[in-house]
Parts: sequence; structure tokens; C-alpha cells
Amino acid sequence: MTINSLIAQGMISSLLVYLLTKLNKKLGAFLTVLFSGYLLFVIFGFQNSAGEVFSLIHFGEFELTFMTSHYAWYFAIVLTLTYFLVSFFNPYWMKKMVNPAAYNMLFMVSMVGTVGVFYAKDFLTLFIFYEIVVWSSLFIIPMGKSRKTPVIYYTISSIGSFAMLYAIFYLYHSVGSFDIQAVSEAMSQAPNTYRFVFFTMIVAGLTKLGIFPFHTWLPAAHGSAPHTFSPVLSGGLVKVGGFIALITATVIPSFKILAGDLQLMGVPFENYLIMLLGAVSIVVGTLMAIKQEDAKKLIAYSTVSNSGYIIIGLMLNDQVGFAGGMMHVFNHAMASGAMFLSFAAIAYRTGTTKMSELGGLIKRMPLTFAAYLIAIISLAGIPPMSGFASKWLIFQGLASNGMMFIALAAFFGSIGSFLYVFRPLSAAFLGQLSPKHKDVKEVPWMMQIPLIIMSFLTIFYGIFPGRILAYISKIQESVGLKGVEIEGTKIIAATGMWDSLVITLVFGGGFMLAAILFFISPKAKPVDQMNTYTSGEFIYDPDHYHYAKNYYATFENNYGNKKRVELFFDAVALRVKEFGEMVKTMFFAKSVSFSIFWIMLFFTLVYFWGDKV
Amino acid sequence: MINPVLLIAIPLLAAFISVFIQKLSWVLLFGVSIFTAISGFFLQKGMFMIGGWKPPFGINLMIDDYSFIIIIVINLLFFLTLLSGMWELKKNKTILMVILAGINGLVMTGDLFNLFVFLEIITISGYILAASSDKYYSVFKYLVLGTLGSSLYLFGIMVLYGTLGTLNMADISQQFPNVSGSVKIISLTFVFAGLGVEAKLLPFNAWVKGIYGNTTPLTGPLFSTVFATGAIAVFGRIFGQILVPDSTLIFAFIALGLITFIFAETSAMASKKLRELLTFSSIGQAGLIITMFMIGGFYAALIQLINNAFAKTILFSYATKAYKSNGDDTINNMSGLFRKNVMMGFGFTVATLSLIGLPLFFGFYAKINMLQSAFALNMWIPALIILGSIIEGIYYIRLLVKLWNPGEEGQESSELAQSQFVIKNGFSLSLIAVLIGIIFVVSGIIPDFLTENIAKAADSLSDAATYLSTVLGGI
Amino acid sequence: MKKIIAILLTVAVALFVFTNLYSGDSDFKAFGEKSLEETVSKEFVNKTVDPQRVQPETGSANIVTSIVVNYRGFDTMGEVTVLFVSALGVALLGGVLRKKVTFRYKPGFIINQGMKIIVGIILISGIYIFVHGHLTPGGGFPGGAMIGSAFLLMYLSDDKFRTRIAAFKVLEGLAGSLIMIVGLVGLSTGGYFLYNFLPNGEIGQLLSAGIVPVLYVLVGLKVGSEVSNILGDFFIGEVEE
Amino acid sequence: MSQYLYIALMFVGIYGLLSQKNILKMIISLNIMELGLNLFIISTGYIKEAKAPIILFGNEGNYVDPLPQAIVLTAIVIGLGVTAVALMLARNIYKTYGTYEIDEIRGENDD
Repeated sequence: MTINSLIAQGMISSLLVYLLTKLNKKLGAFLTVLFSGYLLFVIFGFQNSAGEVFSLIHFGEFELTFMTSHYAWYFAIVLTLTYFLVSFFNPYWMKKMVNPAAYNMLFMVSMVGTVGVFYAKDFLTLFIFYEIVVWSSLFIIPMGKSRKTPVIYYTISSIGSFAMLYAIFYLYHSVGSFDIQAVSEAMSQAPNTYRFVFFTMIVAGLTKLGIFPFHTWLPAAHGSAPHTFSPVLSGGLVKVGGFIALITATVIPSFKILAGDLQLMGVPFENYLIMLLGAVSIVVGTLMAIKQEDAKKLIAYSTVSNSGYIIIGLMLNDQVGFAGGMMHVFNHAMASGAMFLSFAAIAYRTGTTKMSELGGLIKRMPLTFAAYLIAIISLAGIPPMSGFASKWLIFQGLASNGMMFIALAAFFGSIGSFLYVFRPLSAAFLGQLSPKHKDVKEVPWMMQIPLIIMSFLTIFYGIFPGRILAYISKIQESVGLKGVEIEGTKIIAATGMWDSLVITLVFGGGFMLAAILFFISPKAKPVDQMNTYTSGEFIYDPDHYHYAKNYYATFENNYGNKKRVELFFDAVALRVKEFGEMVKTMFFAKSVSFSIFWIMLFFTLVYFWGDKV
Repeated sequence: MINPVLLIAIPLLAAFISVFIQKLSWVLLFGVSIFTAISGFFLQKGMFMIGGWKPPFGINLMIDDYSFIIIIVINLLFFLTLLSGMWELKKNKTILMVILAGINGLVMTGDLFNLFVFLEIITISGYILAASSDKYYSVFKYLVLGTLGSSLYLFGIMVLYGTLGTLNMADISQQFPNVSGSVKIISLTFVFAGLGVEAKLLPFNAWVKGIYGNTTPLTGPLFSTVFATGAIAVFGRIFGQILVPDSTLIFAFIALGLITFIFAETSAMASKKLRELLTFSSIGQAGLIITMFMIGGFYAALIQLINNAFAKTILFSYATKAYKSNGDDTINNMSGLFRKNVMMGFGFTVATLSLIGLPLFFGFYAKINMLQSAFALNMWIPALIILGSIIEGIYYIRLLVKLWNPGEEGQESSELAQSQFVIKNGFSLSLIAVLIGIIFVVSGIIPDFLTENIAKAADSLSDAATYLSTVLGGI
Repeated sequence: MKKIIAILLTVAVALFVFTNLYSGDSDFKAFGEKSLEETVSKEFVNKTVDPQRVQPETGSANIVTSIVVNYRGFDTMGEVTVLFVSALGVALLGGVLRKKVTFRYKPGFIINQGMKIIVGIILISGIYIFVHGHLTPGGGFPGGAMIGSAFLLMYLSDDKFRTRIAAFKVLEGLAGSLIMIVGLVGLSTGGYFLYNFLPNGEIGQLLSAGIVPVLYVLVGLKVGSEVSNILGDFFIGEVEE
Repeated sequence: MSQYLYIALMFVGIYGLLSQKNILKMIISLNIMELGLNLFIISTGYIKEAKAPIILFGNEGNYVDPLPQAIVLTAIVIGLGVTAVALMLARNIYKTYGTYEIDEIRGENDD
């Protein structure tokens, strides 16, 4: 099996899925499960392949080629795994979709597209598949709650992708090739060209990752996308941006090419600037996530903050921080996928994701609760889960370079994440059951599978992070970095080492102790959720007194809720429209004379220019 | 092999005959259109003298690879337009045949004055067809500007005649570089302004909004594809090969093209009606293609010209049909309309995505070629092209999302919120939409099967020496 | 203010044209200074475009006619088409009005009787002009216009003469078709569209110059019928179909 | 130099288009512009002391340039066609809006 035939199969079977879904909705959805499993299986076979070249097609005078590599495999496996796990939810949502056939088809197309992005040998192939991913995911989003957010998504995405296209053709113009390898060799002689390309091309990565100031599409799109697609967007497609950043900064070795530039804290200032943006998005994402009422928006903002970690790690380009960033790609995919999926499960049973309408679901949906709990522990970076490993590595990388400010932001984000991930846990799962949800059951077994697998992987790689890091160190060596050092379950960094097994045992012990204490101590008495008193007055809208409302009120009051970046983008859009209206009234006026005036003015200007040709 | 003069003579003959055999005029119209659409592929190439008088004395038709491909495209587009506007033909059948002859002559002719005559044929026919929308003032505006434009053009070529003593394109293109600067600047600016009116460049195109914005299923695709393609192709021929501007003036022309592109795209973004949006998009595309012709990217310009023409066929047909069937084309009232006619929706979507230049569709190939040839000149033109493309993408995506997904903001998308609109007489359009959609997708993946001839056409446009030797040397 | 801007702009553009067109280094031939040798017209005047043909290559005494109908016959075909289209357009646009135009005055006796005398003369002169188009000044267009003016006079002078003359429509189409057929016959016999397949005869004779008089008569008939149609549409404003 | 006057006449027509707001006056302006242009076209063919290009016996040679005359014939006829359509449009505008003044026309183009 080769990558190119895999892509072709994917595209053809997406059409097949479309037709089959037209025949029978469930059948098509099951086919997406089947095919994404097949894709995962095939991709897995490429684990140790590097440097194999597959030619896809001749595209005019250009040639589209794929090449296997370790970093491509890593990203591809994370993405296909996410798609595969999420696809288990598809069959249950077909009835609610406005256009299930198109959903299934676009789901497949975007999945195949991501594989194409990662295995691209040249920039043109990369861009083609990148855009395919963008537009195929774009048309899924409006099937959810909003018709405006896809436009926001496309706008920000296209700013990134067109900037990248510009950079690609700028490179093609100066290097004469689209090939990533050839470009990276040519760039080592031309740091000035590369500096420009670095900034234009990485915009694509930043927009897709949702780094400040391009983060606004994440909450908008993830929050309103169909419930089954939000996990793909957040867990999967955001990582495509990470891949672009990887290509721009590491595969084309920025740390070598820009070695002659101003170095800030051991990295070129270009990389440092991007890291600062990452730090800002950690802070912004955390602060905004704390304020959200809707669980999906909350998780979306947490994605902004975690994208910050990823980009910081990748930009470090060193032994440990980079490994942390790469590992965080996987961890975040699993954790945010699990979070979104558990809320999709909740929405499947209750029809809402608003936290103030939920509560006490731990008794009705224990498995969903467990999956969510494990995911947030991982996301907050608490030891037995895999999230700890990646965050620890990033902190190590920051600390060893002495990057105070960014490290501060990273710590802030870590602590802030306790706040925001705990809020849905407490609001949706703990507390008292809403009377509306008395009859809620656990989700069907097929929807439980992905939750179980994600939780398992999170725990497993929390205990044995070396399994992933060994592969990441291979990646690091293939791109010219020093591989991260692992000894058994020990990870060794410059300032210390950490044995995951020992830590897991310690935490396991602590957990047992807590469990024993919980079971022997007296239980709290459950109170009905709507049983709210206000000095004898009858309450007509007990929902507003739900404890999940204004959960962090005291904390939130310390900073405003003005979405300044959104306002800025809105203002820009408004100005563009106003400009368009002005053009209409200026050049397309009703009066004929006015139009002739412009023609005469054109002649006059040519005359006053005075240049004889 | 078919003598190209038949593509002018037979439609005209049919038009004259149709005057006294009116019952059969629709047979004549479709027969002639099918004839030209098919015979475009079997056109004899080379130089054809009218009346046997050799150039530069007589008038000649020139079929090189460039006009060959344009003829094929235009005649196909015309046929598609007829299919789309089948129910709107009414009394316009004779005029349509004349238009067919006129547009073919416009593209093929090798004489500047003859070009003026054909230009007038199609513009006057244009006024008359446009008047079927009952917006007489808009038509009057078109008439004034069109007449002014062709007068400016005529003045420009008569200045050239007074200087060089010839009107033949090949002869002029040979002598033009040696003409003094003052005559060059006069003739170039006047010819540019004159053709700019028809090619919809910005300061000259005030008529477009009233005409394109009030089109019927017949005139919409006719103006936006057949006329626009013909006008822009002539523009490319004149300024790419015959009257090639020198360094300073060409800068002004490129600037005008880019201004047209970006200004029109912002206007389209501010438009709330479908036909108006498409109007401004057409203007923007015209600006873009003319810019490409001006900077010498003939190949890219031709690809985009063809891409735009076929895409606009579907877009305008759909928009005008929607207006015709419902008396309204406000985008907000059309939400979810594609769910009622999926075939048209498919074609519309593919055409739009191709127009924006997204991969898997033909437009992407056009876009990368445009960027490639723009980068050959400098760094700013591609940046501006990309800026315009972003704006264009935004409003088209907004449109598509709206038309595919019914639903209130903040609610799950559902069939309940679907538009009350219907599309009547949509069968032929569905057929066209699916056909063009499939062609766009296939040629977006394997562009080679379309582009071989286009590359030859671009070569023939940049290869002035062959043109000269064919016209002036070959008898 | 608006007029001042209009004047300023017009003057600026006029200056643009004047300064460039008549500047010292301009190649534009000054008024009356040009030489026929520098233009393509020298071959038209000498009738030596194609030395391989039977001389004289075109038999028209009126050189302008030889250009209009023979050397650049394609332009003429185009302009006939323009007129044809505008006649059609006037009819189509006029169809919206659906109302006869009535005059405020009643045509008097003098107009009425004078018309009867003059119309015949005008018609004859018009026909004479386009039949002799290849010999004398004038030709199909002026002749056709004269025919049109005769009908204008009839429309103006006679209230009852307000019906559309259906024959004109047929004549228009027939003349147009014949022009194209003459052109196509040229294509089939000589290999070129509008090829002069008739003998040229002797310059100055009525029956000379090959297809030139044939075409010019057809053009004259066509223009005459079209101009009359246009006028008729203005007066009657109704289309029957 | 009468050629100056012809070009000037053309610009008089353009001035009319720029300044007039009455549809009939605009049509007249268009005609003035075309007239100037046609005169200019003829003037490009003028040669001093040359005769009309008609071969009369015993009087050959030294003709003015006949090509502009042929061209102007075409240009005039095209102008006639355009004017006819323009006048009919003006009539329809009057019928629809009851006015020839552009400023008083409502209902087109202002949405």
C-alpha cells in the first residue's frame, strides 16, 4: 500500500460514502468508521518508513509527490486516530444532521486531506491538501448552530493559507523548486529570504493553531460546529497548524539558518517572537475559558491555550522543549478529543451543552464522567496522565533557556487550566441532577468505545511516556536536533530527571488513600437542584440560580469580558464593507456625467503624468 | 476543416433569413449555435483573406492558437447560454444570431477598424437585449458609455492610421514600436479607454451595475460570459500583441487592473443581492485577467478567463433564474435554497470554489499560474492578487454557507427554516451545472487535458513574429 | 461649479490631445501634409493590390466605393448588420409602447399634394444613386437614406399611411440574405468570402466592377427598407409577431 | 488648421455629456461628438490640392486618401443606428418615468 493509492482510495470512497448515505444514513456512517479504521491501519504500517517517495499526479507542469518521514507519520497517526475514534459517534448523529450524506463525505475528504498534508514532499502538495482540509471542514461547520462562524473560520484560515501560498511562490521564485528538502538546503545560503518566508509561512500555522491574534475562530467554530465534528476540529485539525509550524521552523532548520541573527534566550528572535505570541495565547485562552458558559466554547478556549504550549515547544527547537511540544500534540488531541466527545455524549442524551442546564450526570453517565475526568487531569498536567509529561518537558525547555516571561505564562496557563477544566466537571457531572434529565442513560456502547480508548491511551502514555518519546527522539534526530534522552521510564532533561513509573505509583497510592477516606467518611445529603430558596420568595427561573452560573464570579470580576480581538476584526470587516459601498457610490453612480467625469479624469491624469512612452 | 468565415457568415445569413421565416427562427438559432459550437473544434487555422485581398490592404481573419481557443470557448458558452435562457428567447432570436456572428468576428478579425464594426454590432445588440429588463435608464447609461467608449477607440485607431497609414493589426504591430512617443501615448490611452468600457475596467465601467444587476436568465450568462470573454480576449490581443505599451504607461494600466480587482471585490463583499454580488465579482475578475494580460502572464490569464467564464455561466444562470422565479434575489431570503435543487447546488458550489481558486478545482491551477507569472515581475502584484482573492473567498463562502444550510443563527441547521423560493424551468440548468461541475473537478485534478491547447494559445500570443509572418508573409 | 469642472476637464483632455498630436516630435501627419505613398490607399487608388488578378482588379470608377464594397466589403457587411440590429431593436423597444403616435396638426393640402409629386422623384433619385454607386459619388447608404426620407415624407403627410409596410421586412431580410449568399458564392468559386467572381468590365460603364454594383444595390435596398422600418416604428410603435 | 476645430467639436460633445442632465441633450451631445470624430476621420485623409477619388476619364492621379472616406461612411451609419436606439430608449424612459431629466428618474439603481 502506498500513500498515493491510499489518497486515491480515500477520495473515491468518499464519493461512495456519499451515495451510500443517500441510500441509508446509518450505512454511510458505519462506512466512515470502517474506512477511517482502515486508514489508521495502513498509516500505522508506515511507522518506520522514511524517505520513500510516491508520485501522485502531474499537475500541469508541476509534480505532486509524497515522501514518508517520521514526523509525518507521527502527525498522521495522531490525526487518523482522532478521526477514527470520533467516527464512532457518526452513526448516532445522522438523524439530526441536515445533510448527512454531505457530512460523511466531507468528513472523509478532510481526513484524507490531512494525511496528504503530512506526507507532502513539496510545498505545492502540502498547500493543496491543506486547502482541501480547510474547505471540506468548512462546509461541515454550518450544519451545526451557526452560519456565520464558518465565514469567520474561512476568513482567518484563508489569511493563513494565502500567506503561505504567497511564501511558497516567493520561495519558488527564488529557489526554483517546491521541494521542501531543496528549499531547506537553499535557504541555508539565503537567511534574508528565509526571514521573510518564515513570517509569512508561519501565519498559516498560527491561524490553524489558533494562536493570538488569530484565535477568534476557535471558540466560534468549535463552539457551533456539529457535536461530532468539534472533537475533530479541536483535537485534529488544529494540529495541522502545528505541522506547518514544524515545517517552517524545524524541518527547514530555522535555528541553523538564522543563527547569525539576534539571539534571544538561546533562540533566534524570530522564533522568540512566535513564542511570545504563544505565551499570549496561553494567557488569553485560559482567561477566556474560565468565563465561558457553554462547555464547548470553554474547551475551544482551552484549545487556544494548549496550542500556545505546542507552538512554544516547537519553536524551542531543542532537546527537551521540542519533544514536549511534539508530545503535547498527541496529548492534547486525546484530551480535547475526549472532552469534546464526552460533551457530545451529553448533548446526545440531553440536547444541550450549556453548563447551567446540566448537573449530576455522574450518576447517569459514569463512563462519560470518567473519560472526562481523565482527560482534564491530563490537560491540566497532573502526573499520572500523559499531559504531565509534555508540559514537564516544555517547562524544562523553557527553564533551561531562561525564558522567564514565557515560562510564567506557561505556569499561569497550567494553573488556570485547573480552574476552567474543573468547571464543566463540577457543573455537568457533579452536583444534583436536573429534573429534566431524570431519565438520561449512559450512551450506547459504540459511543463508549472511543471514550474508553482515549482514556486508556492517556493513562498508558502517562505511565510510559517513553514509548512516545522514543519515537519523538527519532524525529528530532531526523531533523537535526539532539534526541530526548530516555532510560526505561526515566526522562532525563538538563535540570533533572523524572521517572514516570515511580510517580504513577506514588499517585496511585495517594488515590487509593483518598478512595478509602471517601468510602469510610460519612456521605453528603443530596439536595434537589431546583430546591432553591430566597427568603420566602417563590422563584420562577431556578436555572438562573444554578451554581454553575457565574462559577468563578469573584475571579472573573477582576478582568473584563471585552473580546477586543473580535471587535478589531469586526471593525476591519466593517471598514472593508464601507469601502465597498463607497466604491459603489463613487464609481457606479446613477449619473452618466459622473461616470464620464472619471473617464476624463483618467485622461487628465495620464496627461499630467506627462511621460511620453 | 471549416473555413472560419463561415462562423460569421452562417449566423448572419440565418439572422437575415429568420426575419421573414419567423416561425422557424428558434430552429435556426439552435441550429446555428450547435453548428458554431461544434465547428469551433474543427476550425482551419491560419490567415483568411476576405474578398481575396491580401493584408494590409484587405481585411483578414486570423485564426492562430489564441483565437482558436477563444472561439471554441465563446461558442460553447453561447450554446450553454441558450440552454439556460431557453425560456427567455422570445423576440430576441434574430439578435442572438447577430451577436453570435459579431462575437466570432470580434475575436477573429485582423483589422482594427473591422474590430470596431464588430464591437458596435455586439454592443448595440447588447443595448437591445439589456432593455428587455425594462430598466431603460440603465440601458441608456450603457448606451452613452458604450458609444463614448467606441468613439474613443475609433479616435485612437484613426490617430494610428494618420500616422502609419494602415489599419491592419499585423502591420501596425510591426510599425508601432518605432512610432514617436506622443502618438503612442494618445493612441494607447484612447484605445485603452475605449476597450476598457467593454472590458469593465474600473473608471470606465459605471454601466455594469445597472445592466448586470438586472439581468434575465438569457442576458445574465450572455453578458457575463460571452460578452465579457470576447471583450477581454480582444483586450488581450490588442495590448498583448498589437499595441504593446512600454514601461511607464503599462504601469498605469496594471495599476488600473489591480484597482479594479480589489475595489470591485470589496464592493461585492458589501452587496446583499445575489446578482449584484456576481456583477462586482465579474468586474473584479475582469480586472484580474486584464492585469495578467498586462504583465505578460498570457497563459495564466487565459486559464483564468476560461475558468471565470464557465463558472459565471452557472452562477449567473442560477441567480437570474432565482430572480425570475421569485422576483427577488436577496441572499438572506435564499437560505437553504440548494437543498431543493442539489444538482444546481453542486454545480454552483464547484463553480464558486473554482472561481476562488481552491484545490481540487480548475481555478486552483489558474491561481498558481497567476501567482507564478506575477512573481516573475515583482513582489507586490502577487500580494495584491492574494489580498483580492481573500476578500473574494470570504463573500463567496458566506454565500455558499447560506445557500446550503437553512437555519436561524444560534439554532441547529434544519429543513424547517428553508427558503420559500423555488427555481422554475431548472432542468437544463441542472444539466449544465452538473456537466460543468464535473469538468471543473476533473480538470482540477488533471489539468493537462484542457491546458495543452491553452499553452499553445498563450505561446501564439507572445510570439508576435509568427503572427506577423502568417499575416503579412503568407499568401 | 460642476460646469467649471466639466470645462476644466474637457480643456485638459483637449490639451492632452493637441499637445501630443501636434507636438514637434509627433509622427502624426499634419493636416493635408500626408502623402498617399505612405498609406495603404496608394494601392487602392492604383488598383494594384493583387497583381495576379485580371486587370483592372476592381472595376469601380469611384475609388471609395471600391474600398467600401470590395477591398473592405467585410466592414460594409458589418455596418449593414449594425443597421439591421438597430432596426430590430427599435422595433422591439417600440413594441413596449403599443400605441399609435398622433400628430397635433393635420397634414394640409399642400403637404399632401406636394408629397405625391416629390416622393416619386426622391425614390427615383435614391435608386439612381445606389445603382450608380460605383461610378458617381454616393452609393448604397445615401441612396437607402433617400428612400427612407421618401417614406418619412409619406408618414408625415398622410394620416392614413400609418401602417407598417410588411414588405419592407421581407425586403430587409431578403437583401441581407442575398448579400451573404453573394459572399458565400465568392467563397465557393474564388476561395474567399466576398470574392469578386463577376467580370470587371470596363471602368466607367454601368455594368462593370463585378459584384460591386450588385452588392451596392442590395445594400441600398436593405438600408432603404431598414431606415423606413426604423421610421415606421417611431411612428407606429407596434410590432406584430 | 481645420483639423483642430474637428477635434474641438468632439470635445464640445464630450463637454455636453459631462454637463447635461437631460436625456435628449445627451443624445445630441453624443451626435456632436460623433460628428467631430467623423470630420476628424475625413481630415486625416486630406491631401493639399488633391481631388476627390473618382476616376474620371483623362483626369487620373493625385487623389485624396479614399480610405478615411470609406471608413467614415461606416462610422456614420453606425452612428445612425446608435442614435435610433438611443431615441427609442429615450421615448421609453419618458413613457416609464414621465421625464427626460436624469435627476427626476427614480427607481433604478438606487437600492
